[in-house]
Amino acid sequence: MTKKDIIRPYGDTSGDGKMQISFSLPVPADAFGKEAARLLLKQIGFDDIEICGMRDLREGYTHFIAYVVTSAAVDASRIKVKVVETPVMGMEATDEYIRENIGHEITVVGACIESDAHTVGIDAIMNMKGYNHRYGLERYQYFNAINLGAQVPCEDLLQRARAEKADVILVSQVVTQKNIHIKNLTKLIELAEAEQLRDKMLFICGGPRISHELAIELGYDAGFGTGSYATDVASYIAITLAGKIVKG
Amino acid sequence: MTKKDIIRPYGDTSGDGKMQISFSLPVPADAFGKEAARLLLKQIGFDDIEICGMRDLREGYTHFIAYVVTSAAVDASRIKVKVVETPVMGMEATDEYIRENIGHEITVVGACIESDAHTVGIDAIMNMKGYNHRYGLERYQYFNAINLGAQVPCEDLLQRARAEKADVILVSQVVTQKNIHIKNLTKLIELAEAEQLRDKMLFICGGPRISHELAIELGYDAGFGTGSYATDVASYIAITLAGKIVKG
Amino acid sequence: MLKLEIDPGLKQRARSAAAKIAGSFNWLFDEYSSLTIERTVLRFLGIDGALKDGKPLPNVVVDHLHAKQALANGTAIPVAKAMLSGNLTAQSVAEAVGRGDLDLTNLPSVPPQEIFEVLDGLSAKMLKHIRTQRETREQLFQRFGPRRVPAIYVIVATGNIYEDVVQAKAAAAEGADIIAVIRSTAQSLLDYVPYGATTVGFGGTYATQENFRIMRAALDEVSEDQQRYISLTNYASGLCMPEIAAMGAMERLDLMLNDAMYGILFRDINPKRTLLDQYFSRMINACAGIEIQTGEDNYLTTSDAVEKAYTVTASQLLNEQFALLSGVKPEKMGLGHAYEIDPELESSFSYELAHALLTRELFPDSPVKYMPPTKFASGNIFKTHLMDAMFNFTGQLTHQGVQLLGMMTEAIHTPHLADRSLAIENAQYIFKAVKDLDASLSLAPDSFVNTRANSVLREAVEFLERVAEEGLFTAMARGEFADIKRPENGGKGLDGVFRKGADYFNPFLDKMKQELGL
Amino acid sequence: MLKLEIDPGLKQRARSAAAKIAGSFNWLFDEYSSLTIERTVLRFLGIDGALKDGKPLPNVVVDHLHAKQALANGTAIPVAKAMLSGNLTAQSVAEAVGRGDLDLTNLPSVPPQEIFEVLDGLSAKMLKHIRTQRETREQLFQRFGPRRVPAIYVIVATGNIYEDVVQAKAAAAEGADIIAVIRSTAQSLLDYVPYGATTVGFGGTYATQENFRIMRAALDEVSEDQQRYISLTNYASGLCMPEIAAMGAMERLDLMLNDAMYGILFRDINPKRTLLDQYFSRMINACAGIEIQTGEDNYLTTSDAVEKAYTVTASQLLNEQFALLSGVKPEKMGLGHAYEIDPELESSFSYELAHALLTRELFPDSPVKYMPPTKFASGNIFKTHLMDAMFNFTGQLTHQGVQLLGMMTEAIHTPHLADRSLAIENAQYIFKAVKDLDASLSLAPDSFVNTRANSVLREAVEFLERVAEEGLFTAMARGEFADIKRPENGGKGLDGVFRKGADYFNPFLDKMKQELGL
Ligand code: B12
Ligand code: B12
Ligand SMILES: Cc1ncc(COP(=O)(O)O)c(C=O)c1O
Ligand SMILES: Cc1ncc(COP(=O)(O)O)c(C=O)c1O
Repeated sequence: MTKKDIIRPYGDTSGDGKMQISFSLPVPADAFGKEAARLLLKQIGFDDIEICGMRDLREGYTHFIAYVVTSAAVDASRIKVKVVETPVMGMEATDEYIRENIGHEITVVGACIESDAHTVGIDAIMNMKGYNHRYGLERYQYFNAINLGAQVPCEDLLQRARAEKADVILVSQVVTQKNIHIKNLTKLIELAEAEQLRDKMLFICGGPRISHELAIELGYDAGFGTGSYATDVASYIAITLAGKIVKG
Repeated sequence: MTKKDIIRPYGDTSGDGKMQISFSLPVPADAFGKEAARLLLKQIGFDDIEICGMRDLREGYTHFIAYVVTSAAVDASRIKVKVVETPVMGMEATDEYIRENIGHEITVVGACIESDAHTVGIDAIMNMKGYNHRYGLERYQYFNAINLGAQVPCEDLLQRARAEKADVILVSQVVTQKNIHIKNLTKLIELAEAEQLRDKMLFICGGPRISHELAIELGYDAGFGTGSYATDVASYIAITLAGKIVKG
Repeated sequence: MLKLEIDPGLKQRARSAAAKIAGSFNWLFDEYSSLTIERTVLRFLGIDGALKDGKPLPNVVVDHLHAKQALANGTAIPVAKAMLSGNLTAQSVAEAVGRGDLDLTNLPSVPPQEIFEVLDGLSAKMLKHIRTQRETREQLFQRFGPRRVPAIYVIVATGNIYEDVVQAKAAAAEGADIIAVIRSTAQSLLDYVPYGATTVGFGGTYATQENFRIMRAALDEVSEDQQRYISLTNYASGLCMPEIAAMGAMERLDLMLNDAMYGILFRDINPKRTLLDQYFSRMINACAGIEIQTGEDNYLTTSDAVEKAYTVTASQLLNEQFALLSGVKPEKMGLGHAYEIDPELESSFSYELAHALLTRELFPDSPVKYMPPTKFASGNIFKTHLMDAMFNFTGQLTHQGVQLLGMMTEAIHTPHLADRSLAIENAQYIFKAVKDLDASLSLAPDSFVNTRANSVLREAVEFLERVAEEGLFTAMARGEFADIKRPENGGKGLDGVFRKGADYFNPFLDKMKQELGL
Repeated sequence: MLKLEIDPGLKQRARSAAAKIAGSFNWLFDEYSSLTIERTVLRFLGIDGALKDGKPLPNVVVDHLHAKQALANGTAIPVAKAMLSGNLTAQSVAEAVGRGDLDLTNLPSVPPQEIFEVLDGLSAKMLKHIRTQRETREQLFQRFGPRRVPAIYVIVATGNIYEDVVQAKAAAAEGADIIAVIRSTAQSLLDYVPYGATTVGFGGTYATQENFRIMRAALDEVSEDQQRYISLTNYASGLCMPEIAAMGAMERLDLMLNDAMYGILFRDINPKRTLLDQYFSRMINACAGIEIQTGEDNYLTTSDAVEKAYTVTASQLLNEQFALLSGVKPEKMGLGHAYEIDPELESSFSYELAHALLTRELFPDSPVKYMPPTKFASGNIFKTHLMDAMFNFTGQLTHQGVQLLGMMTEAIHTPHLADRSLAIENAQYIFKAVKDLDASLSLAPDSFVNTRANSVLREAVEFLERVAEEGLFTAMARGEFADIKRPENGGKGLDGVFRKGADYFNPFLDKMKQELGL
């Protein structure tokens, strides 16, 4: 393993391991509190602990700001990234691709499920207008995009998807407090399995805290995080569905 | 051990273990880089790793901002804080104390040693004017304060201290890059020992990264960090020297 | 001083178009009532608590009457009747209905005079309690001195009222003037108000009367410690606007989110239901001396802050007119706007300065509610902290009434204790740094800032005149507001609106109108 | 536009007092030279390199003559003589002296005409090189467009020139316009310039000619990538002012820290030595088209920014007059000031606005060098980041020339890669947000900001007139500057100042004076 393969944090000298940390503890803002903070960082395994900021948060809490050194290192050759691997095509190219390889419109039903009302993200992907100068799926010739909007119960989404004979289901989850997104996404997949819909459609989820990896883990086909565009999703759908046709 | 004795970071729920972290890695700002960052945090031992910020620093580096959960906890009953334990008196009280318990002027020689030119800190302690409405040692009736200023070689400081028959040496160290302060402070103590001066005077150091604990570790009698005032130092000196007279 | 030169003709046109729009709903306000209005009456009569399954007793009673199609004349009379017949308190009446022991449509007849006496007594008592709460607040402000301008407003949102208390007390000690307990996700859509102290919520803590009480008590305590009156706020909007307003009045909340149109546009609640409910709920706020706050910021979380700036102005003007109809005084109208400008926009600060000054110029007496950057907040906490600083700068420079502090973790999670503390530090530093800056500066009349403010107002006027022409409901149905189509008979809660019967009676409505001089 | 109304009489008095003070040193400038001036001559003649023990050859030669008390007439003549006698290059002469093989006081006589011819040739060649470097810079600015105002200036300070290069390139790619390689602690006090590429320094990297060359090459590369000319800067001040200025001229540095009085006040270097050295070093800067920057910020790192604001103004006026005497044009005078205000002070921003505008008003052509908060930077990186934002706001609003970006870790460590990047992000965001804000605003003449600026200028004038009266050296000896007493014959380096002999010759001084029209 060459030296380059070892990845360590960098402050101002290669491999110096410097990190910035801040956190609050239920301790007073005094020497005792500072020592508690130092011991905590030591217990985590940090060296060269420099607690440079200590702010009294009142009610018995104190905020600490520290610089520390970690001896942790990551072996670059062991990093396996699960990412959506299909190439990204523009709108016209995708439409063209679908015309040639699939030959009919793809029906996509999307929603923010359960308690989530954050529609901006899924609108960015689905609505005509799109996002950041990329049109949404509605604008594509070969997509029939049905956006059910906010707070759609999983049951309703699946029912509609069945009714529309959807090829793809798109789900958005933005709120993640207490891992509510995991619960909701899992519920949808379990229902889909129970209703024998899981294998009939692509299940795709998205949101700022969603990664492709997490999506796979939860039983989805793909996941899209912050900064995704309709082009990414449309290309993925087109190429993946075309692949299924070939295989099937 | 009661629950209260276990100290854990607090985000918005007791003991949730939340911490904020940022650091740079020699990786590109992409899925590979993000995964490297995640693995690094995992290796350190964090859970619920949420990498919320990724900033391209150019030249092959990327900056990550993350929130994580630590399972580390500190046992409050095991925290031992080394702090200066003498009570803090005002200027008049200290003078009065010295008059009664020591009976003569205390001579203090101070300096920023070696390469360090940051005099503001030691001036705050020694000069007439003081700092934040606390007068410096010069203003005390019972202190003869000799401030040698910036960049004083250790040899010169000790020579002057000997010449003045100093009771106390005050050293300031502000620059800490590459632990230069440790080197300089160690050099002074070793020279003092070689010259048999160590036991003849109190050795006190100070600076923003100095703690009493570090000072003790380096062989000093006391250390004063950020936010110290002349009152702290003067009280410590008076009470400690009075104690020595009693013992001696 | 930074002062805009605004075409007075435009101001005049703006107000008359808005007044025309708001003034066309007398038919609704006079002739209709809703389930939540009736539940409010019950709460005011003293009915509280819930069944084992969580269904609140006010809902039990109203649903009971509704199911029997006996709601047209309101709930006050049947409950009073039952009280008299059984020599019961209102609460025992409700409990009996809850147990299925009592049918309110099948009561022995009672002389109307007795009924009105009972109701007069109970309503006088409740209105006195509310007045006392208002006076207590006024005395506390008298004692501790007035709120700072802009006031420092922070949210707590742990989901657990007891955890919220810790965070609220800490925030108050650090300098917060107003604590908002954020509601659990989409409480707007619940057609009841949960009961009791709650410890589980998503993205916030349920608005319940007990939670209000717990937090008010905690803040009264800190107010003493800090020798500064710490205000409490929560949300009225949704399917229970008047009920929550009533709870706020009873528990001495000091401000309440109460937007005339939020429910319609952003929660798909039926337009008639929303306008009707806000009318009564704001009257309650007015009687209680509670400062209302409106939700113009919501327009900008989905639309562009420059392109759609006029929608904020238009909504402020409408909110003002609707509030006047409910007897809310201008100095209690916290009209909203927000620093939702794209940080990548050149001269973003100048745009915002123009918008912030326009609000102040149009509503000089309003304790304007100024919302922080949220849409462009990103996972880069350091950048978000700076955007919040620019927002704080604008708030102090233009003397907004209430500064809803931004959090550097806006894009990540509901605020941690330290996030809130850093937000307060941010505001305190900037407020102090630019304290009197305004006094040194003036605005060139042909400057970008002045020109921009005038053009936003012009767009708002043109928009409002168009809406006045076609009518608010038609305009909403066509998606003129926030690009969302809301048909008059669509949305949630329409079935909870009913036409009053000939003998309809709401003892509070009449008394409040009188008290407010309406 | 934000424009101060300053009493024109005060401006006039300020300039004449400063001119009187600076104008009284002709005796020093005309009749004296120093060790470092002579070493500069040698460097310009082509002598470079060092002995095994690190002693640079220019020092070897000068010390050799000095030891033999043969320096009065300068080093140029003896070296030229040795070249002619031995048919050697200047470098071989120095090497021979270094080996102890050559005694420059014991040379066969050579016709003076030949000597002057040799020196004329060598000096013409070097001045041509310097001119070419200047033209190269001008062409690059022509090609890539002018520097932004304020320019984004960041420091690198790893101690290792190669690590510095990585950080500098990253910073340039992110938007920095000027890279400063901070010097190793107290290089000011070295009476020689270290030789070669260096990788170990404390708090910074040694200023050496090779380090200059390495960094310039790296930045030339990024300039091409970015299609933006990235400037390089370093420090001249100290015991080697003219030598470092010469190295900067040869290696195309674009700016140099060069303060007329910094060495005296903040490094306890002898007053005569400092003034003499700065005179020649600034002439070199002027010929090379290098923008000088002065160190007024140093006054405020120890004194209060409000109380001692006038010392900044006074120093700017003096630095200007001294610079004019060395032929530096106003548009190359980066006079300094600093945002060192206490963040706890009420209206801190308004104070700073007054100070920043005053500098711009007094020196409208100066690419003012604006320093960030450092003294009140604390370990609370979030707060420091905000103070830096207010500093950036002021810089853009008042169009300062060069913005030395503050780092949120100012109180902790020399900047990490990410710290610098966040600082650039801070500046870029704020600069953009308030880009044209200035155009919308004006200042009330009786406002706090205007009044404050006038009163600072008045204090500065009174101070300078007092100093003009008693003389600069006397005033310094009495501690009038920065509260530090600096006697005329105290401090380091006085023994390196000598009176010129009758046959003294410095081929560069005369030619430069001519070129600069002095
Ligand atoms: C706008 C906004 C709102 C608006 C939403 C309006 C609307 N119609 O969507 C309103 C005001 C209604 C709102 C309300 C609430 N919000 Co909100 N809101 C935000 C805000 C400011 C921006 C979100 C946004 O629009 N981002 C822009 C879009 C374009 O980005 P995106 O969603 O990430 O989408 C992109 C990708 O993720 C991806 N993507 C997303 N979905 C999908 C789906 C598919 C299939 C694919 C392929 C891709 C994809 O593609 C998109 C384009 O690139 C964030 C804070 C922030 N700055 O992020 C808080 C935030 C998300 N809200 C939050 C909360 C808590 C709430 C409330 C619960 C608060 C309350 N108690 O009232 C309520 C309730 C909402 C609910 N029931 O869900 C929290 C969530 C905390 C957490 N992590 O759990 C945040 C982070 C704020 C905070 N710090 O507290 N909110
Ligand atoms: C002012 C300043 C300067 C001034 C110093 C002027 C002077 N006469 O002192 C000048 C401009 C000269 C300067 C120069 C340099 N500085 Co400087 N400077 C600072 C600055 C901005 C403030 C320090 C200060 O005055 N603090 C205020 C005093 C009151 O606090 P204090 O020192 O902590 O003292 C208190 C306590 O610590 C204690 N105390 C301190 N000493 C003692 C001694 C005793 C006996 C006792 C009892 C108590 C005590 O009591 C004091 C009162 O409470 C800091 C950044 C910052 N904001 O902290 C950088 C900083 C300290 N400087 C730094 C550097 C690198 C330099 C230079 C090396 C840069 C360069 N390459 O040129 C030079 C060289 C200086 C040298 N040779 O040492 C770094 C140090 C990095 C590190 N951790 O190693 C800092 C942190 C800036 C940075 N981020 O890069 N600097
Ligand atoms: C006016 C108004 N009411 C209510 C709310 C939130 O309540 P809910 O999420 O229950 O709709 C908001 C949130 O932005 C608001 O602006
Ligand atoms: C004008 C000037 N020269 C030089 C320096 C630093 O160089 P040194 O530390 O070697 O004195 C500074 C630092 O602030 C300065 O302001």
